[in-house]
Amino acid sequence: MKTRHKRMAFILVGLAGLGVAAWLVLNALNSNLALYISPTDVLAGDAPKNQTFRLGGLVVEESLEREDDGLTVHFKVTDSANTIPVTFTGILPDLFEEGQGVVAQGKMQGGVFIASEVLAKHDENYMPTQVADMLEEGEKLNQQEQAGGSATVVPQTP
Amino acid sequence: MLEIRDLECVRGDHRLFTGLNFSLQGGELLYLRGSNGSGKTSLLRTVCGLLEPTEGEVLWKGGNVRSQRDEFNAELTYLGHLNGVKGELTAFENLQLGGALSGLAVSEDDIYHALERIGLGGREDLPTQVLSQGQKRRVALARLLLSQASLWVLDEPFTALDVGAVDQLAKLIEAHLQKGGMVMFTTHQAVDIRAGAVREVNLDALDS
Amino acid sequence: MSEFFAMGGHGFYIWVSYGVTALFMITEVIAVIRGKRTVEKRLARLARTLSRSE
Amino acid sequence: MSDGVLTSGVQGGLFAAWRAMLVRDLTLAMRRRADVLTSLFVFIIVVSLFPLGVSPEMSVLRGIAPGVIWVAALLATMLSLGRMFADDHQDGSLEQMLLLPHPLSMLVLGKVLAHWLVSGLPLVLLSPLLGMQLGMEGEAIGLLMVTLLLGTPVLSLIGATGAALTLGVRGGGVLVSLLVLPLYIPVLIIGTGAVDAGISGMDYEGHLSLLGAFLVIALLTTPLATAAALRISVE
Amino acid sequence: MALKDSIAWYHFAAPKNFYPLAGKMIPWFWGLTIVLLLVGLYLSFFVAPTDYKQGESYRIIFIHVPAAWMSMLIYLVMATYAIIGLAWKVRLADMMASALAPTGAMFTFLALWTGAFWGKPTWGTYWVWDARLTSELILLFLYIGFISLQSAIDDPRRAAKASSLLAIVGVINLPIIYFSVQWWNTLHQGASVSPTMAPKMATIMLTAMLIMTVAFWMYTIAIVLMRVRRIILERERQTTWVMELLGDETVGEKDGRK
Repeated sequence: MKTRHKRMAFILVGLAGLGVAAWLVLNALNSNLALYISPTDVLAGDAPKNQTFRLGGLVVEESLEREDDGLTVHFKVTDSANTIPVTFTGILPDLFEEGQGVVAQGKMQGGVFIASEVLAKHDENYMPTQVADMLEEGEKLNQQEQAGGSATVVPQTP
Repeated sequence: MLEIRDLECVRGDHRLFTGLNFSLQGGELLYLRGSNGSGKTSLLRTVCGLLEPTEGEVLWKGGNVRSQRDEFNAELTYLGHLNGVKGELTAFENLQLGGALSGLAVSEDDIYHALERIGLGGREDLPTQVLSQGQKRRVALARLLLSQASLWVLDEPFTALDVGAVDQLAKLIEAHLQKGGMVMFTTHQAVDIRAGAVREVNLDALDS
Repeated sequence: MSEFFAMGGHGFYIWVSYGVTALFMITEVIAVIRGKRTVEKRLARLARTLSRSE
Repeated sequence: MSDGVLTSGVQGGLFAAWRAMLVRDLTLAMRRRADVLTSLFVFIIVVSLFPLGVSPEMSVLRGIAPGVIWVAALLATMLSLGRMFADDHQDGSLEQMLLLPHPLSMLVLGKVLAHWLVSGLPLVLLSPLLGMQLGMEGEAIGLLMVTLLLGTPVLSLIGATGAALTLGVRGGGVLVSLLVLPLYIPVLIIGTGAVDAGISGMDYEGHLSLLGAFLVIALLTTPLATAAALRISVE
Repeated sequence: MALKDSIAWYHFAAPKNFYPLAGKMIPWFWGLTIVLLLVGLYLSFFVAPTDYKQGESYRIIFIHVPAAWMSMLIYLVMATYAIIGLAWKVRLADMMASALAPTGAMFTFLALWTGAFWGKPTWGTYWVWDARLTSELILLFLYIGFISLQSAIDDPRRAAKASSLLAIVGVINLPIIYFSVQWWNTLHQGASVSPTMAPKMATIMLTAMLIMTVAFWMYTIAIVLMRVRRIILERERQTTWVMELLGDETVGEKDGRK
């Protein structure tokens, strides 16, 4: 084989390999390689049974209940399609709030997720408190208008 | 065939030589001289392409050896300070595998014959680690007998050899030169090699 | 003033972060200056001995 | 100019050289069995120590089994990296290897294959035994073997680059672990992740295809990097 | 014009010519660093308002994100110098690569450290093994590996080559760090600033963060130039220009004492 032919062969093999690698990576990205599992996946049976795993999603508004001992809390986690109730005993992180992202580690027990650790997940938005308040006001106005029957308002995605 | 152009070699902080020029044609012997540390080994390794020259280039048939390694290596045999002989393998295995690796068609008979000629008859099947220093060197030299390369680069090939073996190697080099091969070598021993054209490069004589 | 340093209760985390960052950067600067000075001194001594021997 | 007489050229092809390299390294490994067995024993001993050190309770062991076996495989591989090129470097065979009329990266691939056959494949074959020792079940053991089968060649390939970079370097043994470890971490995470996912009845296809991707990428890139590192090491 | 430029590059690629140039540039970059740091810190603590969600603890972002960006940028630049050094045998490129590594390692460590001290009050944990954090930790190991390999090999030429090769192999980690928050769901937030989207930060917060980033950048250039001057002296110590330079300095010193 001439050097040029050899080089061509190497390049071809390299390109083919890159193609295979890219295909495999894309294939992997579509499936589960995540830090946490969403409620929908849990209910669909895509979560480990009798084993600890991480559940992630948003805390449902007005779902937080504290027991009298002050440590045990109940709340619900949603991915806007499905919801799972969670029980946790311990100190919640400061950023834990209704409507906020959360990642809980624990096990499913009879339809309830018993968490041993709860971490707060925040998003990439940063703004001053006043601006946030104003936005919230605006949203409320929007909702009122919507209730009033205005068809032009586009609903805000969460 | 082989041409050295403006070669410079630096090891660590030390510039061994610079502005080195010479060429070598078929049938010519190059005797490389110089005191300890003058850069003989470095020069030989640079010619082989093991060391990258800091300046200048080594040309083989007009092209830089570093850009046509496979073609150049097919015509090169290098014998360094280290024998490149595996102690766990027998002399026979060493040569057989060495031949297969360099893509030579050598038969078992060729190998036995070469070992016989180099004075290792009867020891072909011993692991080379039980052989003496000189015998190990002979195993490495047996490669020259099997080699079909046109350029031999030999770094102190006569060390650890007895008088008989030195003679034999000298004859081997003479035969190779007569066939139109090229040899570059360095030695501290006085050896009598009759060759058509002997060139001498003295590294001490260069100003660095 | 103390309110500023308290940082709404998170003062510890904020000041440790900023403190360690400052510490590392300052240490790096000192280390580099010192390193260069040592090298200069060593090489200057070398230069002196060489010029003397010439 | 009697060019023709001498330059009869290379007759055997690259494949012959490749096979010779493989045969050579396998023969050497057979003649030096003690070295090979050492890393295998390390693998077995590390895994066997866990029931003694952590807890003999099967439910506990079953949970950590994939991780333990993977970590042990990683350590055993790391232990065997030193001898991949060191002997050849010392006795001058490496120089001769660099002067062969074939692409060095291809020869490296042959050497890595030999290394894997000697120190990676036995780990794969032994893993079911150790898995059972830690209370793993049939299907999980199968999955463990598959991940090791895909993963250990990656360890050998990356390890070859690390070993070549640290040839003839002071404290090379420790250094090679330091260089190789960061690149081993993803393999370890995905390898154990796949088995864990399988045990808990989840989809592990993504993990396996990612391991496959690692293998392909390593096959494409590490021989080149290793060859370059070997050339640097003899300078 | 192009020819003139290339000649200038060629000229300053020689350590002998680069050494005085770097010496002249260093004070300017220190000046920029100090001014930008002061402005950036003032904006960070006194102008940027409290975040609607995280309160005051978000102020760690003003050093965390710049440090993380620098950790990746420095690696990229280091690998580029490594390629230049290997392919074109430019000695200065090798020296720049080895001068960049310690600062890169420092910023990687700082990104991890400040991240941990930000994660505790917000997430509720110092550390979690998600893709972003793990890949950044691997980056730190790569920097340490580069530095160790270089210092373990005695011959500077060989050391530069081997560590350059390692740096190039490690580049594969950079896209993994950068895209990890998109590819996998992580505890780490997504990117607030990205080339393709409008920033998801209030303008004043963004301004403070960008000024701090530029300040870190200037700091990096200043400290790396200082370090590379030391490396140039060390590696060129046998040359006459270094001898003359230092010989003159010692003469000056003696005169001063008299």
